[in-house]
This record gives sequence, structure tokens and C-alpha cells, in this order.
Amino acid sequence: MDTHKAKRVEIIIEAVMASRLTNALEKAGVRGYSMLPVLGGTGRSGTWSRAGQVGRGEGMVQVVCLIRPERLDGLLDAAFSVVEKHIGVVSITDCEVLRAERF
Amino acid sequence: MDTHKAKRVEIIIEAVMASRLTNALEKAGVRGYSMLPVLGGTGRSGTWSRAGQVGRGEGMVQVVCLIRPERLDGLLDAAFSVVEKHIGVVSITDCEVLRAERF
Amino acid sequence: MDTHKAKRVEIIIEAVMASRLTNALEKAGVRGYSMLPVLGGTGRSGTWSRAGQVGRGEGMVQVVCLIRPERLDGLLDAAFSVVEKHIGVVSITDCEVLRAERF
Amino acid sequence: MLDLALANLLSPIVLSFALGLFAALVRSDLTVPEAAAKALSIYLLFAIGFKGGVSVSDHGIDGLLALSLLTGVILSALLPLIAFALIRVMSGLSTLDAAAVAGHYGSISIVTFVAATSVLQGAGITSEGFMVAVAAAMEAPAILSALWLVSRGEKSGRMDADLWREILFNGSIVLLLGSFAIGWITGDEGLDKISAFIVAPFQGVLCLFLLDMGLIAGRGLRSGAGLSAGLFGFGVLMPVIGSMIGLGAGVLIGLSTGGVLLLMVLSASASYIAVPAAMRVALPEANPSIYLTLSLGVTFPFNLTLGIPLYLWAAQLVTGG
Amino acid sequence: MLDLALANLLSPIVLSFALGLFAALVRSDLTVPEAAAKALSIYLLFAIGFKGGVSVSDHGIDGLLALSLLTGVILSALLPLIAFALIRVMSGLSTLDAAAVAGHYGSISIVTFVAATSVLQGAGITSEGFMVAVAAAMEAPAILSALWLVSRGEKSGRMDADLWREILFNGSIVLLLGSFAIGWITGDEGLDKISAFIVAPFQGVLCLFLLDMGLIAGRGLRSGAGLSAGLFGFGVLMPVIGSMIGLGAGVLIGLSTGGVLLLMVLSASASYIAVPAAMRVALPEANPSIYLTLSLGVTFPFNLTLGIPLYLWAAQLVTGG
Amino acid sequence: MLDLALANLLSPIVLSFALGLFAALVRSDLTVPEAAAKALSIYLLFAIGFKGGVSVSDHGIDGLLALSLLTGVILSALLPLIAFALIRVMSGLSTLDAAAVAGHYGSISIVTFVAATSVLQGAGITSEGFMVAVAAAMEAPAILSALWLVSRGEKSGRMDADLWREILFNGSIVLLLGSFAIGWITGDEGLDKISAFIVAPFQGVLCLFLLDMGLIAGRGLRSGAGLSAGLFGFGVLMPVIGSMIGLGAGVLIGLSTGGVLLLMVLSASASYIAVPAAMRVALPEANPSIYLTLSLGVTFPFNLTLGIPLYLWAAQLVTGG
Ligand SMILES: Nc1ncnc2c1ncn2[C@@H]1O[C@H](COP(=O)(O)O)[C@@H](O)[C@H]1O
Ligand SMILES: Nc1ncnc2c1ncn2[C@@H]1O[C@H](COP(=O)(O)O)[C@@H](O)[C@H]1O
Ligand SMILES: Nc1ncnc2c1ncn2[C@@H]1O[C@H](COP(=O)(O)O)[C@@H](O)[C@H]1O
Ligand code: NA
Ligand code: NA
Ligand code: NA
Repeated sequence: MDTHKAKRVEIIIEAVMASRLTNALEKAGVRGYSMLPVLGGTGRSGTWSRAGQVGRGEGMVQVVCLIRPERLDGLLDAAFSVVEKHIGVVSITDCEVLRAERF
Repeated sequence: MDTHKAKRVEIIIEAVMASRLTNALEKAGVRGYSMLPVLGGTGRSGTWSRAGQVGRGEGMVQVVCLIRPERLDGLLDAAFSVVEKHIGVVSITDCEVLRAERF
Repeated sequence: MDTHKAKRVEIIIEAVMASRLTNALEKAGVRGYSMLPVLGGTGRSGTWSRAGQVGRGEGMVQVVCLIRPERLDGLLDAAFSVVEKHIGVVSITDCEVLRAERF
Repeated sequence: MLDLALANLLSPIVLSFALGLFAALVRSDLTVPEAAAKALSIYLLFAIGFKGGVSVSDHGIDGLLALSLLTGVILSALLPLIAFALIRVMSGLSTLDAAAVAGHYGSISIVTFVAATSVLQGAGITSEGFMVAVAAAMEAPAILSALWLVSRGEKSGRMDADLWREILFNGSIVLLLGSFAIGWITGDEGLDKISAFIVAPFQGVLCLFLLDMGLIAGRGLRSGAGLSAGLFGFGVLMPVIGSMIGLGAGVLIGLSTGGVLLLMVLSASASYIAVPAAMRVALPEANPSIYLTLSLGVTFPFNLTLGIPLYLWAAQLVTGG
Repeated sequence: MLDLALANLLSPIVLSFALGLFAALVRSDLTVPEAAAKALSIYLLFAIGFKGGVSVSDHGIDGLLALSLLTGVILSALLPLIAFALIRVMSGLSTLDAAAVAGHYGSISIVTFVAATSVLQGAGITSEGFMVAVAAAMEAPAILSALWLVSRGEKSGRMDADLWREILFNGSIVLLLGSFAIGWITGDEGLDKISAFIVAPFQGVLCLFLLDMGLIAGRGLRSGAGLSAGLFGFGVLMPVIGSMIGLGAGVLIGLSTGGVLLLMVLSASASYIAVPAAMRVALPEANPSIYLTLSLGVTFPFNLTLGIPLYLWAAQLVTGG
Repeated sequence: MLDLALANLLSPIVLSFALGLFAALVRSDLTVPEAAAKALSIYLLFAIGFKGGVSVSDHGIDGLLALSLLTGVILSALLPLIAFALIRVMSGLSTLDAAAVAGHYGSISIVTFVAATSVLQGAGITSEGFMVAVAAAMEAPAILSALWLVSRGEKSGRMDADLWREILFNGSIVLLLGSFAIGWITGDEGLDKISAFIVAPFQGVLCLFLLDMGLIAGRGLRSGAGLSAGLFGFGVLMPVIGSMIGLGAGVLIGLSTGGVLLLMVLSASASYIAVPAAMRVALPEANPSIYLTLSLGVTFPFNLTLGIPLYLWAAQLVTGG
């Protein structure tokens, strides 16, 4: 099977900031991403869980973005501008993808 | 801690195709996988979100599969036969696993 | 953008063991992790799905943990002590992170 | 007719839909959780099926049931052909996209059906309880017609055993027919036990469901690639044509005024649950935003607001009911 | 007896379960969302607990409550020993798997209990309101017996403080006893305020819950490793034995006919919520598909369909009620 | 006053909250699924809004509505200033954290409002239906005040167009005002259709919602960094001060006894939905555990248990109602 080098960027960010992040990504030319739910977690600002929550003040989502290596910097700049002041983590992994024309 | 080289394959695929994908994986000898929910996303075919949806026409899931490197090709062939005509993305990452006898 | 080497550890573990795992991680000095839902899966012990389930006897979650490379061994020891007798899988991936001071 | 339309427009149900639409259009963060929306839909299907079954157990059955089921199947299979021709005339859609859209219009929208039963109830008009079984029978045939429209030119078929099973045992069909059977078997005694659950709060639950439908429809309209005028026109014209065919068929087989209305509504409405899923499996190349926007963003609101009163007016005119 | 069984088999509740079973067996995509299933279960626990508490506040308490609780605890602790011996005789399960299964049969299934209260209500037979507290008391002791059966040969115990806490403050125990207390404290006045929520729609909600149980049970039966004939036999025989022991105990301590039936049902039923979770923590090597299939796929449907009418017949025969 | 407080403490609603609190504190695994909690909150907002609208359609409107809305907006905007000063005096919080907390106390908690309407209903006291619109009007202004408190010393503002939209079209505002409008438009006729859904089961649904609130509050209290005595004191004192200001304002503009109580409760209560989300966007550096613990873990339980009876007593004393 033909695979191609790409980057897998996974950004865990506050749910209230998610649409701002994806807007920034889209402006930076990112063509595709997916959003996964996060149930809870722990970090420097304490522990949280979505169980039983009604409000949107607490809680995070994970945005996953597969991207060509050469587009990574643009993506990270865009992401950083949004996460900068906010809690959350960003990881970048080397990966291979099928159907490279999609990225 | 003893770790072993393996591949982490993550396939984001339409929910209606998920059982066809896992059937194909099982036929190709894949012994284990997990399925994660995806809340929404954007791609060439537009933006979608599961929020408030009743039907299964729109929406994707992420199938995660840890596998020995030598079994990767079989898995990708099987996956490709299902995703080929469908929207969705496939990424393969090098990883280490504990308890290699499981894969 | 400044990135730093780190490890991305993803542990798929039974939901009933999740709090025991995170307690062990915290004791081992892990400062942050997130927990993601898993909808279903297949492994040596058969196939499961959370759809319609009320009890907690069946079902898994994925704990994601970004960590500095030098802290990995402590984390794996802690994780292994919990998963040892239990079903579930652990993968470790090399990654880069933004804002390394957080890990 | 105008009174009826106005009363309908100002009912809590339609206003709830409008509220959802408004919230989505101003990009409010209001959402009904997916699990809650599915639970509401299970409730509605169970309740409507059960009540239909009880009504059949009350009135007994005759040849009309079988005839109506047959009529439903035929309508569902034939309407896509008409829809297909109309789309090709009114828009520049490819065969594939046109067939996918056409499949939706042969099948049915159960919530439109439910809304119509509410209107009937409000107007004190009875209808055949088995119409809910007709609704179930009309879900699937249209899918086969759509696939046939596409595969005429193709060598390999687009159906496999899995897809057959998925279509025939689709959750909403199973639940609708299953609860219909339960209602039929348990009759009034069964209804007594659970009417405080499936009858009394029904209208209120329907409001919340329509709120959610409004949210989804509004989101679709906002993000969906704008429809061409031709497609938009199709989304309004096709239900009217469908309803007229349903009217003819209903009168022909001798349904009551209420039954005729329901057959009209079934013919006029477009699927947004079963067919989109089947199309994603069998016609993945077809553009979902077209059929989803048309079905949920144009035809559903049209039927809900103007269509149902219009059809009722026509049904009463023709049947003299 | 036959009448009773038939009436039970044709009740909306049992038919809803059958519908779920059918849907799962034909691999329909019908599912109740997990969140909705949990919400239904919270509703049922809250309602049944509350109503039990109100009934105690109405009738006052006496020594019988304490005696019944004690009886429940003893039954829950002892039934696993009998179940264990029976499994070992009837099947080739390992000590570990046999103990895990045994633990389930000492504990209880609250939805079976609820179904039995519905049957009592339908038959116009009253029962002691505090039986719901007995149900809660019977959830946990069986777990300890199961662990004891396993750890006899082991050096290190399988219990730790966390597990103790998890077992005793298990969500269903807390909710059942908590709402029981609230019902007790607020009495009829409290019930008046919320009976339109917890009484009137109860049977209907139960139908949807049983639909879900049918779906889960069917899925388990379909995918679960086929049970041996011996295990299957155990899944039917054990509840009958359990119910007979419950009958003896209930008559001995002087419960009413309704109370005796409920104690029989508690003894006969097998846990599918609290015990499976505890077993995954404490006996991870035990094969969950065995105990889940037995409990949910064999014993639960048996009790729901044939067991309850059989037990009621026996209870009436013995108590003359 | 004591009677009232006791009756309130022993109501199913408050006891359900206590049960949730207890379950969380003993670390039971009892949880209400997120989707179910959101569905309950949608139900409550829809029901309370609709009923308010119907009541306005019954009694017509006059200048009092506009005056009350204006009063609400002013209270919401001014209360944060008082809260801010009080926090700074009573605790060592930074400007940022103090402003974030202050914003919560200007805004409102709709479930506290709902609990107060239940108490009024229990006591047979009527109130102005439009108070639910006042509640909606009081959600947002406090956010602006909080941001103003922070940005006094800053160059760049903290508001952007997106945030404006998010605040004004916040889901709970849209749903509350939308269902209020629907109730107003459809009036008693609309209410007739859906009262079996939004009126009869309301108190019971509220119990489950408060169970969930108790679970969340307990979890917050358990895991939250312990509050200083000063902050804790603020969480109890501020609602009392707020209620007194609300009392003055309500009497001044001529609300009925019930209306005065509701305005007091709105002034006394602290937001836990709209404001926390806005603060995370606009003041990400503020520590959420402080404002969440204060609002949900201290002020909400205080109002629910002691506050509401106290305010009612004061309202009756002053208005002579
Ligand atoms: N090292 C980490 N690995 C995975 N998730 C993390 C990590 N650190 C923080 N998070 C997630 O980000 C949230 C906020 O983190 P923090 O900014 O450290 O409070 C946590 O509650 C977790 O959900
Ligand atoms: N580059 C990407 N990274 C992550 N997810 C993607 C990406 N591209 C597409 N997806 C997901 O796959 C769906 C379909 O993509 P597409 O086929 O491009 O329309 C999107 O809605 C996303 O959920
Ligand atoms: N190779 C794998 N890749 C991803 N998930 C797996 C894998 N193997 C097992 N799992 C997950 O872990 C669960 C238990 O696996 P097992 O211990 O093999 O029964 C499965 O049901 C899956 O959810
Ligand atoms: Na149609
Ligand atoms: Na038992
Ligand atoms: Na306030």
C-alpha cells in the first residue's frame, strides 16, 4: 500500500475555545480536522470531568488534524495564537497516511 | 519496562461503514481494535457535527488498531478496500507497546 | 514554532480500572492526562460495545498522557502495575509538544 | 384553509421548530445532545407505533390494510422516478446526485407524519390506525428505486446482503412495526397501562424534538452549500406533486379523510434518517449536503408549516370529509 | 397459573423486551443511546425507591423490616455457595469462573424486581414497601461470598479499601436507599408533588428500558461464546432454586404474599450491574462473557417471562394469599 | 419562618440535592450522564419559559414588564461592583479572580429561580409570569461588568464580536426567551396541549436535576482547592446582600410579593452556566475552581436550603403579602 509522510497534530483544548481554534485553522489553510470528545482529565489547573455537567465552562475536546509536513508551521502558528493564553496541550507526531492527495 | 515496536493505525471513517471496516479487518487477521466517537469535523465534503443528530447518514468514528509491524500491510489492504470509495482518513504511526504477545 | 520532544502514551483500559490507573499515575508524579471515551472494540476476550449499557462491567476508556521522555519509565511502571492483570493495551509514541514547561 | 394554516403556524410544535431554526441561524450554542435527540426519536416511534396498533386492535382489520400497505410500497417505489425526472428538468444535478435525492422523496419522514397526526387530532378527524404500518412500509422501497436509477448503466450492482439487511431491519422500521405489533397484541388494556407515558406527554415531547429538528435544519441551511433556485423549487414542488399522487391513491383505495391526509403526507415528505444512511453506504459519491439540505432544510419545513394544512384542505375538499 | 403466565407474556413490558431481543438477533441498527439507558435506569431506581419509602411512611415500621433486611443479607451471602456447588456439578467451569457466576446469583436484578412489582400491581396484591431496601441490602454481600470462594486457596486477599467503598457506595445502592429515605421522610405529601413523574409514566418508561435490555441481551446471545447445555441449565435451574429458598425464608419471617413474591424474585434474579463491575476489578481473570450471558441472556428473560408468574403462583399457594 | 425553612429543607427537591451531595462526598460512582443532565436542563428551561409566557398572555402586559426588565438589567450590571468590593475586603483574591467571581453574582442561576417558583407554588403565592424574562435579561449584563472591572487597567479590550454573540445568544437565554415567546403566542390553548409534559411532571424532573446538581457540587467541594474562610463567608453573605437589594428594587417598582421574592432570588443567586463559559473565553487566567466552587458549592446550596425561605419571609414582611 502506498503511504506518504504526514504530521498528526492533536490539540486538547477547552470546549469553549474549540470553534475559535477551528476558525483559526481554517484561516491558516487547514483543509481537514476531526473533533473528539474528552471525558475528563487532570492538569496544573486541577481535575475536571464532564459527567453530569450542564454548562460549558469546564471541559475539553481533542482536535485531530492530519497535515502535510510543509503545512505544519502554519497550522502551529494558528493553533498557538488561540491556545496561547488558554489551558490545553498540543502534540505533533510523525505519521504515514493513505491517499496523500487529500491533505 | 519492556516495550516492543508496533504500528498504531487510526482510521477515521463514516459511522455507517464502521462495521464493514471491522469485518474486513477481522477477515484480514486483525485481532484487536477499539472504536472512538468523533463529534464533528471538516473536510473536502464540508463540515459536520453529531450534535442533535438522529440519523446515521452523517458522522464518523475513529477505529484505533495497534498491530505488529509485519501485519500492517494486510491491515492496510483490508482497510483500503473499505475506505476506497468513502470519505475518511487513515494514519499510521510508529509506536512501542507493552505486552507484545497481545498483538 | 518551538517544539520539544516528548512521549505520547495512550492506554486503553477497562472503565472500572480508570480511577485506579489515574491514581497510580498521579502517585508516580504524572502531572497531566486526559480521558477519552471508547465506544466499543474487539480483542482476545471478545467484542464489546457501550451502546445501551447501564452497568460498568463492560467498557473501556483511553487515557492519553503527554510526558517528558525522562519521566516515561516511572509512568510505565505505574501503568503496568494497574493493567498487569487486566485487559487493555498501552502504546507509546514519540511526539513533539508546544509549551514544554507544562510537562 | 387560511385559518387552518394560521392555527398550524402558531402551534407550539411549529413554533418550537422555528425557535430551533432561529437559534441555529444566529449561531447560538443551544444544542440538544445527540443521545437525547435519539431518545426522543425512540419515544416518538414507540408511541406512534403503539397507538397505531391499539387502534387496529380496536377497529379490526380488513382488506384495506393490505391494500394500503401495497399502495404505500408502490408509491415509495414510483415516486423516486417522478422525482428523478423533475430534478433533471429543474436542475443540473448529475444522474448520481439526482438519484440520491429522488430516493429521499420516495421514502418518508416520520416526524412529518407525527405532526400531521397532531393536526388531525386537533381538528378532531380520525384516521386508520394502520397508517403507521404504511409509513414503515414506505421507508425502504424508494432506496431500491434510487439504486436502480443509478445502476441502469453500471455492470456491478450496488446492493449486497448486508445492505439488504440494513435497509429492511433499519432501526426505525423495526421499532415502528414492533411497537405497532405490541399495541395490536395488547390493545386497550396495554394502552391503559402506558398511556400516561405515550399519550399524555406526547405533544410536549414532540415540541422538544422539533426544536432539535429546527437546530439541525438551521445548521444545515447555514453551512450547506447554497442550493440553486432550481433545487430549492424542487424541494417545494415535489412534496406538492407527491401529495397529489398520494391523494389520488388514497381516494382510489377508499381511505377515510384522515387516512388520505396521512398518505398524502407520507408521499409528500422526504426521508432524513433511513435513506441518507443507505445512500452513504451505496452511493458514497453522491453529495450528502444536497439531499440533506433539501430534505431537512426545505421540504420538511415546507410540509410542517404550509404543506400539511394545504393537504388537509385538499383532502377534505376531495373526500368531502 | 397458565392465565397468569399468558397475561404476563403478553404484557407491553415483556413484549418490549422481546422486540429488543428480536431487533438484536436480526442485527438491526436499533440502539438506545448509553446515556438514555442510564437515565432510564436512574429514573426507575429513583421511582421505585421513593415509592417504597412512601409506603413505609404510610404503614410505619416494625421488627419485620429489620428481620427482612437481615434475611436479605443472609440470602445474598449464602446463595452464592449453593450456586457455586451447582455450577461445579452442572458444568466444567474453573473455580474462578464458577465463583464469579455464583456471585451474580446471590445478588439481585433490580429490573426483575420492578417487573415483579408491576405484576403484583396488575394483580392487585400489595407488598411491604421496605422490600426495596431489602433489594439494596442484597446487592453487595454476594460479592464478598464470591471473593471468599476464590480466595480460600490464596494468600493475599482480593479486597482493598477502594473496592469496599465501591461496593457499598455503588450508584444503584446509594440511589435506591437514598430515594427510599426521601420517600420515607416526605411521605404522601412528597409523593403528591412528584407522582405525575414517578407513578403515572412508570410502566411506559419500563417498556423502553426493557426494549434496551432486550437489545443488550440479544447482542450478548449473538456474540457471546455459546453456553454449554450445562451452563444454560444452570441459568434456568438456579433461579427456581433461589426462589424456593426465598419462599421458605419469606414465609418463615412472616412476609405478606406480595412480600414473599418479591423476596423470591430477589433470590431468583442475578445481578447485571453491580456484580459484573466488581468482578472485573477483583476477579479480572474470570471470563465476563460467561456471567454476562448467563445473567442477562438466560436468567433475566426466564424470570421475566416464566419465572415471575411461576413464583407468584407458588407464593399464593403457600401463603394462601 | 422556621416552619417554612423546615418544610423547604424536607421537600423532595432539597433532599434530592442532599442525596447527590452525599453520593459525591462518599465517592459513589453514581452519575447522571452529561447528555441526560443537558436534556433535563433543556426541559426545565423550556417548561419555565413557556409557563411564564402563558401567564403573560393570560394577564396581559403593562409598564411593569418593561420596568422589571430594566431593573433586572441594572441589577445584573451593578451587583458585580458590590460583589467585587466585598470580595476584595473579605479575601485576598487578585483583581482578576475577584472580577470573575463578581460576574457570577450579578448573573443568575435559573435552577434557583425554578426552586423558588416551586416554593411559591407550594405556598399558593402567585407571581408575575414575566419574571422568567427578567431572569433571561439578567444573565448577560454582569459579564460585561466583570470584564469592565478587569479591563479598566488594560489597553486592549477583552470583548470581540464573537464573544458578544456568544453571550447574547447563549443557549439558555435563547431557550428561555424563545419558549417564553411561544407560551405567550400560544397561550392557554398551547398550554393545554403540552401541560401533561411541562406542568405535571415538572417537580419530579426537578428532583433528578437537583440530584445531579448535588453530585456536581459535591464533586467540586471534594476536589476543589479548599476555600478560605473569607471566600466561604462571601459565598453566604453576598446572596443575602443581593437579595436585600433585590427586595428594595422589587418593592420600589411595585412587584407582587411573589415577584419580589423572585427578583430577590435572581439577585441572590450566582450563575454556573453562562458566566463560567464566558469567563473561560474572556478571562482564561482567572482560576475557575474558585468561582465554580463558590457558585455551585456554597451559594447555590445556601439559597436552596436557607436562602429562599429567608427571602420569602422578608418579602412577606415587607410587602405585607
Ligand atoms: N500531560 C498531559 N497529557 C494529556 N492531557 C493533558 C496533559 N496536561 C494537561 N492535559 C489536559 O489539559 C487539561 C488542562 O491542563 P492544565 O492546563 O495543565 O490544567 C487537563 O485537565 C487535561 O485534560
Ligand atoms: N486532515 C484531516 N485530519 C483529520 N480529520 C480529517 C482530515 N480530513 C478529513 N478528516 C475527517 O474526515 C471527514 C471527511 O473528510 P473529507 O473526505 O475530506 O470530506 C472530515 O469531516 C473529518 O472529520
Ligand atoms: N490491538 C488492539 N488495538 C486497539 N485496541 C485493542 C487492541 N487489542 C485490544 N484492544 C482493546 O482492548 C479491549 C480488550 O482487549 P483484550 O484484552 O484483547 O480482550 C478490546 O476490546 C479493545 O477495545
Ligand atoms: Na415521500
Ligand atoms: Na439473587
Ligand atoms: Na445574582
